[in-house]
Amino acid sequence: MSSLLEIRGLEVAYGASQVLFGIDLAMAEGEAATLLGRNGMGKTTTLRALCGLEPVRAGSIRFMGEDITGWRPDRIGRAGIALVPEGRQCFPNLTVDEHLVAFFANRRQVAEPWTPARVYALFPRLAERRRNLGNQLSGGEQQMLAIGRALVTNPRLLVLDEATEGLAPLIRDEIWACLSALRAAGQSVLVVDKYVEKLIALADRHTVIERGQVVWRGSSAELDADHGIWHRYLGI
Amino acid sequence: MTQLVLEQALNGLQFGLMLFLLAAGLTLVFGIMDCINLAHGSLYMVGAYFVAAAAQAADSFWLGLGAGIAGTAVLGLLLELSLFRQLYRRDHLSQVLATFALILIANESVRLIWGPAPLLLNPPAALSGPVEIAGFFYPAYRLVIIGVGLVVAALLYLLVAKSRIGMWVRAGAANREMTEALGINVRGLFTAVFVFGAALCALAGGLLGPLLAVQVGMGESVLILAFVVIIIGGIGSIRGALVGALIVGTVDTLGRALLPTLLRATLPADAAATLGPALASILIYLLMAAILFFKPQGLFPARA
Amino acid sequence: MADALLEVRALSRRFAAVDALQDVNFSVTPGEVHALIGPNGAGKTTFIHHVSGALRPDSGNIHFAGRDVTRLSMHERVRAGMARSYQITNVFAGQTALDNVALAVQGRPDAGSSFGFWRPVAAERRLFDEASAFLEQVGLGEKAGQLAGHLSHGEQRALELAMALATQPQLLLLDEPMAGTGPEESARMVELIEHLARHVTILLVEHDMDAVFRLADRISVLVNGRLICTGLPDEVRQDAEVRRAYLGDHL
Amino acid sequence: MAFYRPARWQNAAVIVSLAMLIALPELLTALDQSYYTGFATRVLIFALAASSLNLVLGFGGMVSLGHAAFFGVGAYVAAICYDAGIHEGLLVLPLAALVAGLFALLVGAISLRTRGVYFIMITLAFAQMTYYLFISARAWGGDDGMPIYERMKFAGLSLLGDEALYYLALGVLALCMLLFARLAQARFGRTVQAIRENETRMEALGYPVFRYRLVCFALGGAVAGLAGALLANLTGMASPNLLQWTQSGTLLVMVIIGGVGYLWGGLVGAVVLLLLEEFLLAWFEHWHIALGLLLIGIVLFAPRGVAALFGKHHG
Amino acid sequence: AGPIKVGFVSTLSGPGAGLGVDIRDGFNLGMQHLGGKLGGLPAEVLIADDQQNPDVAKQATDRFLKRDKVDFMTGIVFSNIMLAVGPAVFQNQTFYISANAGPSQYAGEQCNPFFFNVAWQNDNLHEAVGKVVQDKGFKNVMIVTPNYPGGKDAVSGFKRFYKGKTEEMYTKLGQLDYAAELAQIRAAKPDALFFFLPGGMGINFVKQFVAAGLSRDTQLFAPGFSADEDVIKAVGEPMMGMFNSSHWAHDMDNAENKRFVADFQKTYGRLPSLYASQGYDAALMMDAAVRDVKGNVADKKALQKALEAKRFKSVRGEFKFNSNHYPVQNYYLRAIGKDAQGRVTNKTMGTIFTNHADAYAAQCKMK
Ligand SMILES: Nc1ncnc2c1ncn2[C@@H]1O[C@H](COP(=O)(O)OP(=O)(O)OP(=O)(O)O)[C@@H](O)[C@H]1O
Ligand SMILES: Nc1ncnc2c1ncn2[C@@H]1O[C@H](COP(=O)(O)OP(=O)(O)OP(=O)(O)O)[C@@H](O)[C@H]1O
Ligand SMILES: [Mg+2]
Ligand SMILES: [Mg+2]
Repeated sequence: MSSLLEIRGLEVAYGASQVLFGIDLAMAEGEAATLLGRNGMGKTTTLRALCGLEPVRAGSIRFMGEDITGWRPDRIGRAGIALVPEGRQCFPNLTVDEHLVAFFANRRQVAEPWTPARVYALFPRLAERRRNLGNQLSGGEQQMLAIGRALVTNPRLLVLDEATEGLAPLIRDEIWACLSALRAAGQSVLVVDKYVEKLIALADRHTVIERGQVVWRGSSAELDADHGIWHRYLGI
Repeated sequence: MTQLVLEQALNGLQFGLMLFLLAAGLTLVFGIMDCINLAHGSLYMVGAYFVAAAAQAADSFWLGLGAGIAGTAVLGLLLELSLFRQLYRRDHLSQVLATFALILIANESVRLIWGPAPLLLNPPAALSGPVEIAGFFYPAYRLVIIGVGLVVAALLYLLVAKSRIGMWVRAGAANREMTEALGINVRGLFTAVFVFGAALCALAGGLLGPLLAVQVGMGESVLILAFVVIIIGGIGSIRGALVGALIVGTVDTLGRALLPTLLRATLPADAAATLGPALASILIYLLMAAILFFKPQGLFPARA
Repeated sequence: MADALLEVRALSRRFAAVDALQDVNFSVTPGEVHALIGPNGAGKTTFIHHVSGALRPDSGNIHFAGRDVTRLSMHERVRAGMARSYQITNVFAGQTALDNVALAVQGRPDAGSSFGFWRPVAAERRLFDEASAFLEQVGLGEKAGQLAGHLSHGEQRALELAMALATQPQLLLLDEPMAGTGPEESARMVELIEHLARHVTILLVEHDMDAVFRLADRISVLVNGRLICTGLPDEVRQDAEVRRAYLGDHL
Repeated sequence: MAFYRPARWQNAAVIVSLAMLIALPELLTALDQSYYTGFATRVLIFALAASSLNLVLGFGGMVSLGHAAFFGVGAYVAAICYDAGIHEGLLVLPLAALVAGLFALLVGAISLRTRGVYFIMITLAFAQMTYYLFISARAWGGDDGMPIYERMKFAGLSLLGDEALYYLALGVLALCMLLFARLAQARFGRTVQAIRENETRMEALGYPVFRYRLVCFALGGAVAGLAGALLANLTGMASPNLLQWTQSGTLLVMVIIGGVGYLWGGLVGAVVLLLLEEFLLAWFEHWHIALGLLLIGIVLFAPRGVAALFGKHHG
Repeated sequence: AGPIKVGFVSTLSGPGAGLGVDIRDGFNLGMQHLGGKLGGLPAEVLIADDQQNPDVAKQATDRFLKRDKVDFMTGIVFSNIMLAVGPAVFQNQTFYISANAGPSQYAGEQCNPFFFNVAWQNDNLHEAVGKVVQDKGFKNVMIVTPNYPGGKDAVSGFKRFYKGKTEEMYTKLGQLDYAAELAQIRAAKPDALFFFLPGGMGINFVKQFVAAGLSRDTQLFAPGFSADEDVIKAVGEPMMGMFNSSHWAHDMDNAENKRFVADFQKTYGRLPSLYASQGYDAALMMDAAVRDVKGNVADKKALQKALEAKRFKSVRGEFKFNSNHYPVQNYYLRAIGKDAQGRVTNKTMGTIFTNHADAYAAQCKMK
């Protein structure tokens, strides 16, 4: 198993207030990993730093064996990391169709790439709204679009930050099913979400952070077995 | 009479397309990248000066036009790299201040280099006279402007609304961070758009120079008109800029042509003589205020 | 139902090609917590927008506390006793928590006119005393002096509630108050809403079914702009159509 | 941005500056530089105009590019009054403020339906209309403007000497600044500041947002009118140039230089810009280049304005 | 006493800058010819830009009057600016030698002992055109001018000497495009057209007029400044054949003018315009008067007498001052054509008025 992602001693600060104090995280190609923790513990910050959206104060990030620390976000994006951001961030001035057409890319020459058509097949609701602008969608529709937009870049690593937020139960199930399918097809994913049971079923490895530090790390079986961790670090 | 109406309609079209040429670059930078560029008019002025100077040196209008456009594009590149790059992220007020400053600098520099007197820029001899169409004469050069305006409109529409580059630019304008995270080099893209906008300015300046005066301060009066156009059309919409330009062109032309006569028929001669021209000169502003009153986002709001 | 607090009759709204709301009849009785659920894009937020006055219907009308408010603007409806929280957190980030709530208090009709040009607000004790009380009520008493932008997500949602409460509404419109909160904070939010429900009527939009079934007295289900059923939680849970369209195997 | 709260040292600073300003004309006369009394009066008047724009822009969040219209209308009211034989400042000044304020009310009522750049442009459009109307209005001198051959009186006292007008301008400015300072911390000021930050939220708290913005806009217009009337008396004329969009731009530049939303922003900006103009001009024929570079420097290195360098926003 | 100080306020930036710069350069050339002295005394010229803004002009004037305590003021191009600064200058009892602006107010009721105009009264050039158009027998004349008082003054000046049928067309001040007007002109088929469109407006108008093919049927007339060397430089060949009126021309045959034109070209690399000639004359006029009072510029009465006496040789030949301190002089007809070297330039065709005064002098009761 080759190493896909390796984060070492990551520290990030917003101005004077430091948020991450040395996060370590590693993923192998084809793996699904999660990042868990309560509100405000630094999950989003970790993902943003990974995508080059926050400057790294200390530590390093290696992706596909290359040191990508300090790269500009677009370069990281082209290297194969795609983000489904917290809060969806659809473009208000692009139609649904344009969201998918504009960012479609198959840089790795995948045999069966994600195309706009495939995304529409996954979320028929989006197909019905293809002429709507990004801000003319319901919250849930925006979430679907954000996932679709990341998929059409055909990334090596798909990063999802609270991608099920605001989705109806049925759709949420669909997303989980879709992630499992992606996973089965060999797509590497890094997920932040609050539905721990679902994550245990989906992912191989879990990292729990608390106040910007890793406090627990282990496999799905270990996490499933120890509900003390759930209670202590996740407030469940 | 029909001939006069026809000619005035053609004039409206021509004035509208001329405004469109000016507004086109502005829509790109202002409407799409959301950067208020008051110095747009200055680029237009500098473009016209470059074209005029080059045309004089080369003794050919077309060579001058090419060289002037290239020169303005280079200037645009330098400006973008040194200043505008910092401005995109700032609020509108900072943009207003910085580009207002650019106007001051540009006007003064042009005066320093070329002196205060207007520069000579004549159309190519072949186009300098009128041509006959359907029994009446119309300046050939104005027909060229109509043609170029239509071509630029079509190209821009395809580029912005239909091409992936256009989508990236719009996405980058709305949410730069996210666009970058999706693998698009927004910085480079914006530079390219700005340079393109500057080249459009020079095209407009070079083409309009033979019709209008190439002089210091030519940018400001035009700038306001261009703003009016894109505001009426709805900021960020190429279609809106075109429609807005045509509306302004037509209304202004017809207003000037008809209002005095109309008022003379209805009002006492004295009142008509003062009111007519006064009304005609504020007509487009009235129009803009009225349109914004009913459609506060312009006719074709790009972002509903 | 003559004694309904909110009564919506035959409300319809179309966005270009989308029928966001079609002939919706809906009522909220005083004192209840009425949940509105439905798939994404069903029109829930749109519905809330119409009730609160942010959008105008194509047809239909809205009665509130016995009065036709269809033509009233948002602030007039607030003054009539409606308050809302937003699906996306919407507080004054640069102001302290206390100032946020004080603004809400100041906006109330009984707090006097806001066309005061001379007397500093800081001197108005009453405003701040009352604001503090509302902060206490949502458990933010300690954070009064903090900038709202520096509060955690869950705290901001609570602050938002405090602001809504400070307008002393008869009806509180809550659009996804649990969105983006972790399990712990969700639980706290549920408790808070439960507590508030004793004083004020609530219309709740939420995708968190645990919360909905715990809080709601009645539930309505909106699908594709149509209201497909209204009833007690158990009835809704059993409804085959609701299961197919929305709940799936949940619960 | 937080609500405006004055810094602690501010009161002391204000008293010291006021004392210095009161002594200034004496000092200038002693130095045989009485020309600068007129110049200082100008600075005070522009400080007033810029501060009135700062009320609209900094506190109300309305970026108006047509503020010069109200400034100019105030000047014309003064000139028309002179023409009509009304020479009493106690009458002229309130009248100028009233007319300019009412005009602003009208413009605001239409413009405030729009937002953002559309608002910038519609205010500009109204200013342009006013400009063209005054240019073609023969009765009011058209392009030549309207002269005021003799300054108004104030409470029966002559303002003929530059000093008298200076003190009048200083008094009006001080009163207006006091009003603004109080207003910024009073209910109205807080309301408009909150609206600046988040309009829909205020609407959802039951505030009739439109009304507050309109009143703020009209108040700004009225004070600008006051400044215009003073300026007309200083220069001895009302000219359509006062209504030109570049004049609005200059006022805007003053506010931005000084610091948007800082009580003293407009004032500081006016002082800085006019001093620069006065002294750069003397040194360098092409001083616009220097000024332009300086402004760009401010944008890049002191984006929140000069006032921000001295005072903190959060009290 | 210190040097003789001259405050020169003019439009040196913005669209009207060309005019102010010409006046300045003419004035400076005059000073150079005088060896930097006025009346044999050392002199200092202070220059300020009014940005074509009356308010700015007023400030600059105040500075010169009160801070620098100048003995003469000059330079202003535009009447509205002159009217703005006039009162302050006169109140200060400083002599203003206008090198261009000639408002009717100062020619008539508001004439002032401290105001001298060494150029022309605003209406004069329009009157001259009206006379030519009348004399040449045109019957159907169109007038194009911006909708502002200056424009309306031009119309009345023109009509003072042209008695035939006219149609007036008012445009927006600062208008760029004249297509609509041109279409109407084409429809109206006038045999002559007189336009008063200062600055860039005039340039645009002429270019578009010729491009529209109207010059074949309609003869163009303009006041001299709309057809001067600066305008010709910007428009070029299309200007050919246009008639205009002026009190000066660069080909005028007198020694002073020959020296002036030659040196101006040598120093500044361009042909002088009538503005330059007026600036030059202003310098000569100050020099002669200072010499006359033997440097005692504090004696205002004597200085006024000396100025009125006009003891200098103007580049435009003979002229004298009227009771209102405006010139009584000849006005010439010029036509634009190619000169011997093939340059497009003005050529003097004849005299329109001899010893022509303005229409307002009668209303002037000079104190
Ligand atoms: N732009 C910012 N400026 C200052 N502090 C910030 C900023 N963004 C986040 N923070 C702070 O950093 C900490 C970590 O935030 P982060 O968003 O990474 O948390 P999270 O684990 O993703 O939480 P959640 O579950 O609520 O999304 C929080 O305390 C937050 O208040
Ligand atoms: N301004 C608009 N223009 C066009 N369509 C719109 C607009 N606003 C909303 N819609 C459409 O109306 C439908 C209802 O949207 P709404 O936001 O009310 O859904 P919702 O029930 O709140 O969904 P969610 O649970 O995902 O938030 C959606 O399909 C959306 O695409
Ligand atoms: Mg997060
Ligand atoms: Mg919703």
